[in-house]
Amino acid sequence: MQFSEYFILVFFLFLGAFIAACAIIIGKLLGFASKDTKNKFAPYECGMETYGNARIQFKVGYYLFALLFLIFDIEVLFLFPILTQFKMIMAGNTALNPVIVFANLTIFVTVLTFGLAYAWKKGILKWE
Amino acid sequence: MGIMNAVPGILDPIPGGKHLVNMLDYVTNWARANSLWPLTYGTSCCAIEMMSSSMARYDIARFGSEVFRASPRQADLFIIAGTITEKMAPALQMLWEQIPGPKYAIAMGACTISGGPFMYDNYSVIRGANTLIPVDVFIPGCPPRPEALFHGLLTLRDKILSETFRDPWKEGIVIDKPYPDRWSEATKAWEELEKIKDEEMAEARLKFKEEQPGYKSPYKALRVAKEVFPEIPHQPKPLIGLPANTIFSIIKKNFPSVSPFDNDPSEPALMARPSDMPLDVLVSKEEYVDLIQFLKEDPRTHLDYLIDVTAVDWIGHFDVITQLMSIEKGHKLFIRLSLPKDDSIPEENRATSLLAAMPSIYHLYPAAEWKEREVFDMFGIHFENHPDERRLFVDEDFKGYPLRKDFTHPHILKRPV
Amino acid sequence: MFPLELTDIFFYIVASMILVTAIFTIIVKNVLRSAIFLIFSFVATAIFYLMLHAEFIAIAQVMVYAGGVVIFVVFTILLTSHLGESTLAIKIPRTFVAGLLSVSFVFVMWRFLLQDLSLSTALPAASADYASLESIALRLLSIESEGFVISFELISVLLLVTLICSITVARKTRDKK
Amino acid sequence: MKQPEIPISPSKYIKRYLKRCITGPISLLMGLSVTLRYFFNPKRIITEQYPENKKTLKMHPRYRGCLELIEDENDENLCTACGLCEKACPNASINILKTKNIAGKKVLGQYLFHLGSCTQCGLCIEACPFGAIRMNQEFELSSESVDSFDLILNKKEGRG
Amino acid sequence: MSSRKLPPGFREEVLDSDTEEYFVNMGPQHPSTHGALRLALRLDGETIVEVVPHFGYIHRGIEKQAESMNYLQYIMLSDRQDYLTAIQNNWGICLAFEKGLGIGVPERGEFIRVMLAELGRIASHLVFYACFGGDLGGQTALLFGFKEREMIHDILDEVTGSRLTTNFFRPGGSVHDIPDTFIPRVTSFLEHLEKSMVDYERFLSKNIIVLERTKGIGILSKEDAIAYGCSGPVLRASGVSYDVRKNDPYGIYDQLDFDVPITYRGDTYDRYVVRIAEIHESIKILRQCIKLFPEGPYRSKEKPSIRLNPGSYYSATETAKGLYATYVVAASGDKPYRIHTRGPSFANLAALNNMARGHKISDLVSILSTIDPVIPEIDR
Amino acid sequence: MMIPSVPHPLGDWVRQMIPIPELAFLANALICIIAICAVAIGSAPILIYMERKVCAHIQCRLGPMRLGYRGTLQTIADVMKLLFKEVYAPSGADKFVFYLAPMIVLVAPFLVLAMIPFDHNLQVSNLSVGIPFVIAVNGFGILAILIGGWASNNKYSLLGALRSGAQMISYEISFALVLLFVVMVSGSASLMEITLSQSGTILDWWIFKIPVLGFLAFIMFFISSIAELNRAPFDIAEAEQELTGGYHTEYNGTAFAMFYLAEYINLITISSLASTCFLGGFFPPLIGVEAVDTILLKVPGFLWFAGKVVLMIWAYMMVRWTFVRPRVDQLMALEWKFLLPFNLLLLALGAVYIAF
Repeated sequence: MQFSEYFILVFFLFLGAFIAACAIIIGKLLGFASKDTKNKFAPYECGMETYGNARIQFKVGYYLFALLFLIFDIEVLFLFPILTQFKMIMAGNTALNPVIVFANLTIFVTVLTFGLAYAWKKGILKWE
Repeated sequence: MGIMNAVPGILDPIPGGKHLVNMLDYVTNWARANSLWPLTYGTSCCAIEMMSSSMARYDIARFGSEVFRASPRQADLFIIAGTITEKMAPALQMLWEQIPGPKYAIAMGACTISGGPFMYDNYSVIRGANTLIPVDVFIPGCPPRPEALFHGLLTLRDKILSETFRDPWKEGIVIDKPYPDRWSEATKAWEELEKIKDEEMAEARLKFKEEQPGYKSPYKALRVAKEVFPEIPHQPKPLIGLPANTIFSIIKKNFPSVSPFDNDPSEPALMARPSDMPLDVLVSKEEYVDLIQFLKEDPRTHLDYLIDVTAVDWIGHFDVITQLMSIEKGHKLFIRLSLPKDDSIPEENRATSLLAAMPSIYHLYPAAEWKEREVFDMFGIHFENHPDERRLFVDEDFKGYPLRKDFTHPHILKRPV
Repeated sequence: MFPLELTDIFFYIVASMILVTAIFTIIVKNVLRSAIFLIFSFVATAIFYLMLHAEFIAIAQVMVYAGGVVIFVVFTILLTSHLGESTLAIKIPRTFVAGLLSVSFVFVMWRFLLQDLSLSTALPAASADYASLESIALRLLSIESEGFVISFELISVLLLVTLICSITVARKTRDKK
Repeated sequence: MKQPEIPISPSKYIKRYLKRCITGPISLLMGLSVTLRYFFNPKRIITEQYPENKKTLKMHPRYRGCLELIEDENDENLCTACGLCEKACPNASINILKTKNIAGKKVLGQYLFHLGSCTQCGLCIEACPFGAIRMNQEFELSSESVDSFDLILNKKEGRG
Repeated sequence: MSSRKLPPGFREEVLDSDTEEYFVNMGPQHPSTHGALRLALRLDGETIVEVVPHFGYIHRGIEKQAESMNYLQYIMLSDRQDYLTAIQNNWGICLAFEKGLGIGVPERGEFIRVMLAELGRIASHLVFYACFGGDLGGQTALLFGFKEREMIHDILDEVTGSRLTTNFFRPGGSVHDIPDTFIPRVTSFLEHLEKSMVDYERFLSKNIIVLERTKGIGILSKEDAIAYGCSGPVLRASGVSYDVRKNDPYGIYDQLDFDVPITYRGDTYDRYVVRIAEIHESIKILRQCIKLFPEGPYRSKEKPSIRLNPGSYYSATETAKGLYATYVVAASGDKPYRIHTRGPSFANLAALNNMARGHKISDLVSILSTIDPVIPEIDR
Repeated sequence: MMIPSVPHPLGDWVRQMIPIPELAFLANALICIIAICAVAIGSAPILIYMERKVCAHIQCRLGPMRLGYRGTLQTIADVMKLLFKEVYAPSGADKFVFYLAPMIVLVAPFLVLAMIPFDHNLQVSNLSVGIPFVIAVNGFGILAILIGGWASNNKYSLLGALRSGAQMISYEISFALVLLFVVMVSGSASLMEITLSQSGTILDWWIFKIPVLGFLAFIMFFISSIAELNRAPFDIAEAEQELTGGYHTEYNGTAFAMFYLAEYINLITISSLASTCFLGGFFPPLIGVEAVDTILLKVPGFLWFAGKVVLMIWAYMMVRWTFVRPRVDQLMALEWKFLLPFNLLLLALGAVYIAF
């Protein structure tokens, strides 16, 4: 069954986390602690005391890139199943018409490329 | 607290456990001693030699220590490279505390052992890093060669290899005693010894004198013949830009009260001034800014470049010297302002209070901002209209102004010779 | 009759994982932590999809939700304010309404789904490879009646609209400066 | 200060963009060619292996290491305890402890040298009129304690 | 917004921004602040709004200490100001003392000085190359720069007896004559350096990432450069041709043929270009010196104790960083009444805020590395 | 019913020996886990040693020399020392998230490693959706860096985390698009089938098979994978010269070691992916001459695979130690203005190539 292919991956899903957890616990146990002082736990900022909160608000520009990523991520996701079959379709091994498929795909990609070009032109792709 | 510290207690009673502990000892120490990741910390000359030692020629990577970590959280070894000042000390201690254990420190160079060249007559340098943090290995030298640093690393390695679980690594205790004045201590101790020796020897010497009344030592120290060199007089370079008398006549025309400082104002005397000694004019406080503005804007002088603003404390008054230059023409002019000290301040506060005030020329030369701050910081001269008058080099709560002649500071140790 | 097959045990483990992480997502007060629990929940859901042989949906779940949306959410949390560290103030009336809603939702679920016991033994409506990569690809492009070619093209338009909207919003904030 | 960007025409933008696409990779390959040449040429390695090359490692004759008294085979030194080096030293690293010999003459008792504060400037050697001191080629001086840096350089009292 | 208390040093200016400004420390322990410099940054996102340097973390009171030392001993302290160009600092100090003593230097002594100083300049610029590459993120450039520098320091080690803190020049000449091996060693070194410089320039100068990172970054206009009192390569990169060796010659620089490299844009890349060109000029000077190297005494008559005639003396030299001026006030006795040195880094760093404003943190690092400051020289 | 597909003699042998399928499955799973752990954790110190030696030789020096033969034991000592280092979280940190980040960072590399076909019958799990799975799982790495940087309560960490978050999500697009190109030309998303589609001579590898386009795709993959790996020259997340340590500034001891480990396992996985997708996987570089080919075929496939992986890793190292680091905005511009349009163009050209 196909399922078993994935089932072993579940083990691997936890493998990395398990190894890291073990390592941290080993480190906690074996480590030779130095004296606990206030400065020891202070955030490191080149040996100076920090000014203000470390968790600061950032620019909205970062957020836009996350959105762009999401959009293209979805595009990639939709292209994946189609492109796996692309060779077959073009060879005419399926029920689909190669020309229509090609046209469809072209429209799909072109629309998104247009979006990218629009963003570029509007100067949004500049990181600030 | 790691469980490893409890290992000997658990394993020792078991037969053969001691060997196991020894083995563990060896393995942990081996790992620690051979994988020392230093913190990138360097303040002065020694830092350059520390960098050199990590470069191709010497290559600290051979010891596995090329992994210089910028964050103390991942470092093991604190190479204190360079002078530590009182302002730096808290930061240094903080960095040391932030290094997770087991951690080691190497004091590199004379400054970190004893203050080195800045040991005596100095108000700001910490005499020895081991007054701040526990130091494992000291490397003398100013700065030590990269090879010397490696020798220090090897010394540290031997020290780490000799650690055991029974006597585990622990954060050393800071020696809470400043670096002693070793010179004076040794002299004092020697004098006492001499006294005893004199007493003991008195008889023998008397006897010796009686036995050989006309004794003369057969030994005569020979002076080393020094090479003889010819006497060569100083030859000033040819003059650049406007000559002193021309500049002075330009000034004189507009500001009649200005006079040359250490020269008589007559033309031949000004002409005779050595060409490499710029004209030095004395100006009153009221005319100071106007004169500088005039000289900056006048196309003949065009003194557009501020070399420096500095001061001299002549016990009774301050001299503030503004050194100006013309970039295109090349002539220089020193403008001297004699500031009398404010006598209204009571004697006990004089050392810690501002004694004079003068106008700032920040609006004419942005470069003056920090230079005037330096004069403020070192002499306690207030600059009117200065945008940001804070202490520049010393701490905000530092008492006194170091470059005044009457400055005293509890930290200063007088040079005994 | 308690299922004893390994698959079933596995199913219950995953289901409880989803439940627990989902609950944690809600009750944890730190927003960033709830985002992390949300990821666990998404991943566990993806395992569910795999168990249903819907590999593509599972991949989509991980790629878009766990890898995309949650990172987007984490970014938003980090960027917008101090939300990341301050705790959310929970207002009583709102909690009350939310509780009421969830209780009624559970009731409806129980009433309409679990009442019909035949559901648990019902055969899946779709064929075995209905959700496989190949069949999805072919149906996405098919212009037949069960094809989704129009929706497929609409997606690209939808994404474009999203893009343009976000650009407009971003430009507005930039122009304001 | 960051200069405001001058807007340029699209055609110029595209031209510049394409130019960068071509020149950029070429310049990167040039850099890569340097590292590749260095990587495949072990002759360029200049590393000195310090603790292993101790035997061949020689400092230059003028190298200023640790101060030492010039002594003959009988451990007799040339120092007359005149104290000029002491005065010349910028930070009192030299401590000449004088004593009286049996004839009552002032001679060198101990030549105490504080290595921990020595800056190896060499002023003491220039100051010495008798050529009694020099700086040796020693550089392996590190130690675990500060006290070991107080060196007594002479083995015997001074002559005279 | 403006009622908020700012950390010391920042100017009150309300920024019209929808995001929050925040303050980050760089230094005193930071890999790219070149020592114990502390920069307090005011950031808006990653963009720098204001940079406030804080000094004094390596303030060692050299000027105060000088008042209780004699003149010769002070030369030792000048090594420790700008330790990368220690030999040039020695020269600057000695020039001022020579004026006060009224003595000169024989020709051979002048040639020794020029040659060692130019070697020191190359060494300092190689450190700049190394740090510049390193600060841009290319660790290999860091190692490359130091590789050739080691050879220079080996030569200096042989001549002066110390690698870094040379303490070699004295009023009237130098401590020793040069050893016989010096000239052949320098000759072969120059050949080697020229070959290596081809590689090193190929490695960084045309690299597109370096160009993108440095061109148009940290522009310092000609007017600002003069107003802030910048000197050395920083000033020359902004289009001002001022080099003390040319415009106010000392030593035998007026007899030597060399050019002052100068560029006009004043950005980070230009400062890099100027320094690389200066290495080539120094090679040219060294070649001439080897050709002209005279026989004769290497120093003038030694005085038993150095006492300057009362008065004030000023000398200016061009170290690798720029205008290094010494101002000595002598009263009676063998100790200076006051010595003040004008370090080039201090003035050059004053322009940092002007250059870095509006750029990113990464640019600040590269701007700082092209100012090439040495902090002990600033703090003294 | 539940038997892991370990198409390997060992797996079959285990299945024969243990009659209960569930137990056989678990035994096989255990074997897989041990094997992958050995590959991943065992090769990390070797790679670190290699990295140190490669960079040393570029920089005209020797690198580690004193521990073992030419410093071979150096990284072992480093690992052991890190085990004995103290682990602590700074006071302002969110401890749960702080320690969770190093756990999450290791999830992705191990999962991807399970998909890599090391040889004909050396693959833990052969998924039909292999490539999308790799892309999906890669997102966890970003997440770990983001939350790790946030949890540290340090300004440098947060800056580094946000930078690297933005960088990695951006480059993930072109990373995915290049892999999409491979999927398109090979007609399958399974890593094993992609490898098998390259059987034949060296000219059948995807890097050469499609003239020019294949090579361009490989270069694109190389660039975007460097960014995905967060390695120099695209290591703006760490950027020692600017942010001291970036997102892992506050991490110490073993927690820090996990980030380090993940970096090197990621290096292996990405290099494996490159050799699988472009360099013919475990196939030897046959040149069509029979005399040579028979010799080449005698070498086991996994050795060829390892050789290709090492070659790729060496290339990554050469690049790392050669170039300087672009600024963060230039990095983003490179992705959005250069790589992404070119990738889309590449995809279109590839489609045309296949269609006609």
